[in-house]
Amino acid sequence: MDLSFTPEEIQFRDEVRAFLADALPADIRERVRTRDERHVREDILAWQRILHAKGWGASMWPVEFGGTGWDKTRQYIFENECAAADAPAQLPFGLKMVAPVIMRFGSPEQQQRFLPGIIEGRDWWCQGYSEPGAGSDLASLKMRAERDGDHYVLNGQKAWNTLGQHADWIFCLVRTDPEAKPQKGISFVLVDMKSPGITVRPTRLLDGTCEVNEVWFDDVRVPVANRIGDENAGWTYAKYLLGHERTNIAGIGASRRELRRLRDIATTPRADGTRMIDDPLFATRVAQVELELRALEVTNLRVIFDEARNKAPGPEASMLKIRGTEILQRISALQVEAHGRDALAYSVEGSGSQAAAGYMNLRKLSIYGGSNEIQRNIITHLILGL
Amino acid sequence: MDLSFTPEEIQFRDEVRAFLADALPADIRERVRTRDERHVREDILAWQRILHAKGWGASMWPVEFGGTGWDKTRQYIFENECAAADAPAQLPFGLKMVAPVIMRFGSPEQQQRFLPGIIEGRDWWCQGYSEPGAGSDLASLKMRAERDGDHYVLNGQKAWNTLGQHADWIFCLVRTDPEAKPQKGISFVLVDMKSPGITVRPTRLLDGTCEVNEVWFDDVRVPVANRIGDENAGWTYAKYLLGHERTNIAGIGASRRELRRLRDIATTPRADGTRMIDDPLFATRVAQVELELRALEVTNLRVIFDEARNKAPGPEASMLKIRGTEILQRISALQVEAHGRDALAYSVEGSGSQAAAGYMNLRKLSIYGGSNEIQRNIITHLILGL
Amino acid sequence: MDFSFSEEQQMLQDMTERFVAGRYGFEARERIRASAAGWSPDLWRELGELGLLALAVPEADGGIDAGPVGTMLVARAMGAGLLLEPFIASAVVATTAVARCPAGEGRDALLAAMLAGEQLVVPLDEVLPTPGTIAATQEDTGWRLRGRKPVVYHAPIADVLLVAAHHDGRTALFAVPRTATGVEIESFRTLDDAVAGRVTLDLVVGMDACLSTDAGEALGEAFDRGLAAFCADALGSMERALQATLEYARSRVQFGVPIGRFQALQHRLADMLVQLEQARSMTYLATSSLDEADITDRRAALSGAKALVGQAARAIAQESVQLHGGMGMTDELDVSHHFRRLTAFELRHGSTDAHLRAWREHSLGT
Amino acid sequence: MDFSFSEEQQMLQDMTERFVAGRYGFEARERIRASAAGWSPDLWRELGELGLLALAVPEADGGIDAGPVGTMLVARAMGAGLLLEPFIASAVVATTAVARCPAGEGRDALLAAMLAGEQLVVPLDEVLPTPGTIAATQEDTGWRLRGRKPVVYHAPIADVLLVAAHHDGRTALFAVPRTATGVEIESFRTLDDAVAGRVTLDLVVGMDACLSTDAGEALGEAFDRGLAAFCADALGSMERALQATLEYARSRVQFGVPIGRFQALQHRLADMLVQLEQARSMTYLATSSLDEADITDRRAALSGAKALVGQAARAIAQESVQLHGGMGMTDELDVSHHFRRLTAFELRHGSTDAHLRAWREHSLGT
Repeated sequence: MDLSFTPEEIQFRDEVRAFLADALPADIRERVRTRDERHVREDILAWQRILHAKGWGASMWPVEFGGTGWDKTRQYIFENECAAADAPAQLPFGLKMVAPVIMRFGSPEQQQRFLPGIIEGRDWWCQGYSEPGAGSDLASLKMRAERDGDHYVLNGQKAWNTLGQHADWIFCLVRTDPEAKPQKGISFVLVDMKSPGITVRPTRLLDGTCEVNEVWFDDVRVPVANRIGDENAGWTYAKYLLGHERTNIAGIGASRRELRRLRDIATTPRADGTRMIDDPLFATRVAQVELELRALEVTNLRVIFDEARNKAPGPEASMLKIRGTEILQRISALQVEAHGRDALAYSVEGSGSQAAAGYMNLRKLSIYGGSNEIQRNIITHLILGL
Repeated sequence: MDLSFTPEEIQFRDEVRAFLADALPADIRERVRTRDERHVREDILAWQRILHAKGWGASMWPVEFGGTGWDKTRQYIFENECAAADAPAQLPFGLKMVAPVIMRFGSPEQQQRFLPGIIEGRDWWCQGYSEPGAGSDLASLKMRAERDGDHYVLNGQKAWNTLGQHADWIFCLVRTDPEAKPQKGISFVLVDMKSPGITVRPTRLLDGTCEVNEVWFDDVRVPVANRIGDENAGWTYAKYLLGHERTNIAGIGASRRELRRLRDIATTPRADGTRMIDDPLFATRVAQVELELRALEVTNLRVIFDEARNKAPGPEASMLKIRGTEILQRISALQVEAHGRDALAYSVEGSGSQAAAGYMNLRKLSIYGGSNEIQRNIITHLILGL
Repeated sequence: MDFSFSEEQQMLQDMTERFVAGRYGFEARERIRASAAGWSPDLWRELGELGLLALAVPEADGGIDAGPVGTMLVARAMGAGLLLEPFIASAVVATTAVARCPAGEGRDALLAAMLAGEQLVVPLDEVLPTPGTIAATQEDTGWRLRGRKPVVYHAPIADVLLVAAHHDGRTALFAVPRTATGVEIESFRTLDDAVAGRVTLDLVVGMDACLSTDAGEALGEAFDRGLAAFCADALGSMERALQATLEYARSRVQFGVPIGRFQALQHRLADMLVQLEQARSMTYLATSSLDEADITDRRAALSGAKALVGQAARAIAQESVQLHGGMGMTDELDVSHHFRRLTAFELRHGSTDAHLRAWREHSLGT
Repeated sequence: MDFSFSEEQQMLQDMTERFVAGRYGFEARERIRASAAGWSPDLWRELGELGLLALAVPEADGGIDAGPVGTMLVARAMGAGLLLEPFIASAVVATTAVARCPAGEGRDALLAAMLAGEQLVVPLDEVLPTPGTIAATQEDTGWRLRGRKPVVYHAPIADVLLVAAHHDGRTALFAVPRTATGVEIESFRTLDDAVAGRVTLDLVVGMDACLSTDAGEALGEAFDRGLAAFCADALGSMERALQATLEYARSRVQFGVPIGRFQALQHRLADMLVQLEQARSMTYLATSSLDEADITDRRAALSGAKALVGQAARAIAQESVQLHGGMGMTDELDVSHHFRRLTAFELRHGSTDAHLRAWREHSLGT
């Protein structure tokens, strides 16, 4: 048993840090730090291009598709260093969701057509899984796709579409056989967002932002060639995708970054000269969450180690999701507490309002990507065997 | 809205306090205070006789049966003052469980025969509800009672029989019709503990004490005249009993007493001269539980007020059970923390070991009398309507 | 012991609930929220006509003196209705403070205008201010007021700011027109959608602007009443958040059944109810304590209530959103607005931690 | 990064688990617990024969130097088996402390006897003692030792007490025969069924009883190793408590189904698992930290582990009993014995709060 990284891994980490210090544009870093989303599409794609130029565009892809071929440990180091350095999060919908499906189940033509746009930072993808009536219970989705010659004709509605307002492509689960049992009649198709009949309607959120959308499909024609794999076999691909979505699910890097921010706030003297950190109750809450984060780092490394030996991501990722999101949510609540009344000034640009925005926005963490209740069901059934 | 007691109620409370100061024997009080259970039968019955002599033997009974006829508020004041003064808790199995059933469903003969022994402190009753396989799911009980002329012949086993080792009588739920649906074939019978064929086997508990027993019935003959109400209608009486069991379920008096004890421990200087109460983390936990107790007192009064107007004890008692037991359990855990290492010295007589004994023993609070999980089910179904 | 409400109290509650139902539905509120002003002066006048702005004022001063319980019921209904108007700041805190200042022409006229809804008077503070935040110095022509308050709810829409300022170890109270030269207000919206401002004062006001040179007690009383009403506001908000969550749990179907049938969610809803009822009890206790003569006991009850209600507010707000799933994250349902109101609750009128500490010091002396 | 165990480590674990399974079943343990001695000297010798008492000692001193990880695996298996014998006190803390004292006839002979299981040596302390608790003063014929320790695990069954005593600002270490005149031990059982005693010392020991006049570092090292092993012991106990609860949930039928089918209980069991795995991670971290040169970082990892494992221990102990219902309250199942062991865990080797404070001070500097 050895918890430390190897000298090679430490060298790699230092290389990543040096690269981040050098290559991450200051203005992008500043906008990420201040939650300024006005240029989110440009920033994310620009950063993707910078990474791609370095050969690091897809840390989780195999070399044959242009990925780095890194092992899980290096992926972990890379993602957490990026997050800690306020780099924009790489868009997961292309890189981590649809790409693994295309690599595994797509035709060579599909692979050549779609993968380069993702890694090179040209195409913005979004997800078309959830529907208003099908969230946790994904298999109850209703969006129809009727065959018409070489095309499917799509009608229906997708919901909780994150950042789809910027998207070039959307991958959709659609119902191609309405007679079949829920999980049997589903297909997996790739849809050009410029197709006639698509309407994107932003949903205003709790924190006032518009991060997710409803996407309406009204007789949208999609070439059958854009279907992945077999007709009505989409559920298999969907589950494969959901398994890959769960990489770096603990969000250690983001929590480290926010914890650092929390400590900055709490150690800055307030108007009356006192510091939050000198309140033992508050300091203990900060120390407690830092302790749990430290434990989760080790837990995360344990899961990575086991996955590397067993090859497949297991249900242990559910533990990382639950505790990782709880920790980040608690840090964000502590940031609000540390600001006190200043956090009320919401429409004022400043750290107080940023903390409040973060607190409200991050309530999503325990809801999306498989709610924490669903994760507990997974643990119950797949680990505890109940 | 007026949260204070009336001048008459305050006068009554002072009268109870004066009586307790005067009439509660010092040795009994001391044994209650130190959790010394060696004379538990004598102490409880002696105290019952003292109360009865004062006319206060049954605070919750109507006057016609020798009770005080007090309203719910006076009952509340009385019980909490007694608990706070380290009086022995009156045995609930006779007074609060079987007596209401006898008064409501028993024959005049049964009332004359059984009630005086309860209120006068002569008869010790215990409960024969639970069985090893029928705890939360009481209706699945199995103990058989077969008719043989003027008698029932009982065979089977009861569990979680509290203090039955001292008992003169036991009230039992028995299955008189094994063919009927679970809740239909049950009868309610009163059994003399001296009957041949009864074996009481104590169960050693978590804290090393023997507070509960298994009671085995081997061809025990019980006169049919000892059956309450109709044959096979026992489930109705059982539910009536369970409704009455829930009086003073919040245990405010006990929590107040233990909180006082906690404060005594925490404000006593330790060997090194420091006091636990000067640790802000610990002090805040004490203050927090005291705050919740204060809120629960008001909640309890609200429930009493509503019950007085609606007559029947409602599902709100489940809230009192959940929060009341959580609070008392937390206070007991804080007592252990306040003693620190001294609480480890378990077989030594002293406050440290008493705190540890209390902590372990009181884990039962959230399990018995309808586990807190069952209480949440009740709230879900009867209050929230889910 | 009596937990019933008098006919008059019940009437006040019904009236407020009718007002909320009739004037403050989701769409109506959204329009007010989206408006440039961020509140409705029309509805404010209507509240004045209903007498709701005169609740906290003695009858001798033209008020209706509804007492702590009446105010509690009104505030609860307004919290349930997510009112954006400055009811507690103006009609509880400011009226109480002004009414307790020595009678005089300026004070009497101001009070009358407040009750009628003609003058919106808003205090700079929600708790007794730390000495020195705003300093008052007497000059030949009047008083010089200097200082700064970073977050003042409703300041940009007030006609008059109620300024507590220290001089010679005492707290004096001033009525300062918002538009006076030397009053600067940087306006913003708060996280719960109120209009608020950063207020900087540097001006000389006339002698008649001073309502009292020794207003410490009057202000203490005003903030106490405001705090109790604020708890009631949160209580109403929590009630609605729980109710909305229960309705959602009954209607939202996943895996073929309403999610309210999943026991893990049921037990969490049961715990929310317990927390709500505990918060209700402390709100009742805080309200009752306002008639308590012993100021130490009163402040303990109020601090205890603020702390416990704050804890319940956080838990219920978080769980309500969580159990709504994605829908809880949108601003299309009441629940997210209650989340924000309850989040703000913890930060206003003294934080949860500050009040828990005050309760602890009262209870344990350490 | 490598979370696998070496073949030697795996062998140690298997050996200990076989020992527990063969010698320490529920009935066997009950007999030992009920015995007057409260432990089994026979099994202790057997542990010596297996080499398990020599784990923490360098090979040069006749030990097998299994390293922190080996010790962790053995301690975990012993916690799972609810061992009553003084493994950590004697075979981790005492051996480490003695082994780090200057070589010499007395120290060498004592160590050899300890490894063989012939002499049971038990330290008075579990953390570095506050100066002055036991005072040492040099006299003509030897050292006078005076002081008192209220709760010393295993003291009544020890052959030799390892006494840390202060003199001239330093900590000296003494080997004191338990039966020496001037050693008084009031014997009792602890809440987790160990034999313990209140120790009062007032005697003069010979010069040769002093193992080191400056043992602060050796003791610190010993207590650090003891603390890491103690976390591992709790980890084993928690694993078994959770496992027992899962088995109970699968087999116990209420309302026609196993209670493990009730979702509210399922989610609580899932949370228990998460806590267990977090505790495991911190135990690994604490164990690794023993090879950490920087003593501040090491102590932080150890304190963090003790605090987090303590929190998990309480939660898992309480939930295990609760989910067992009435059966959890009896001493007829393992679960109540794990409850007691885990309750004791929080109180020993420094409390959860004390270690959380130490972690906080290291992490935040406040």
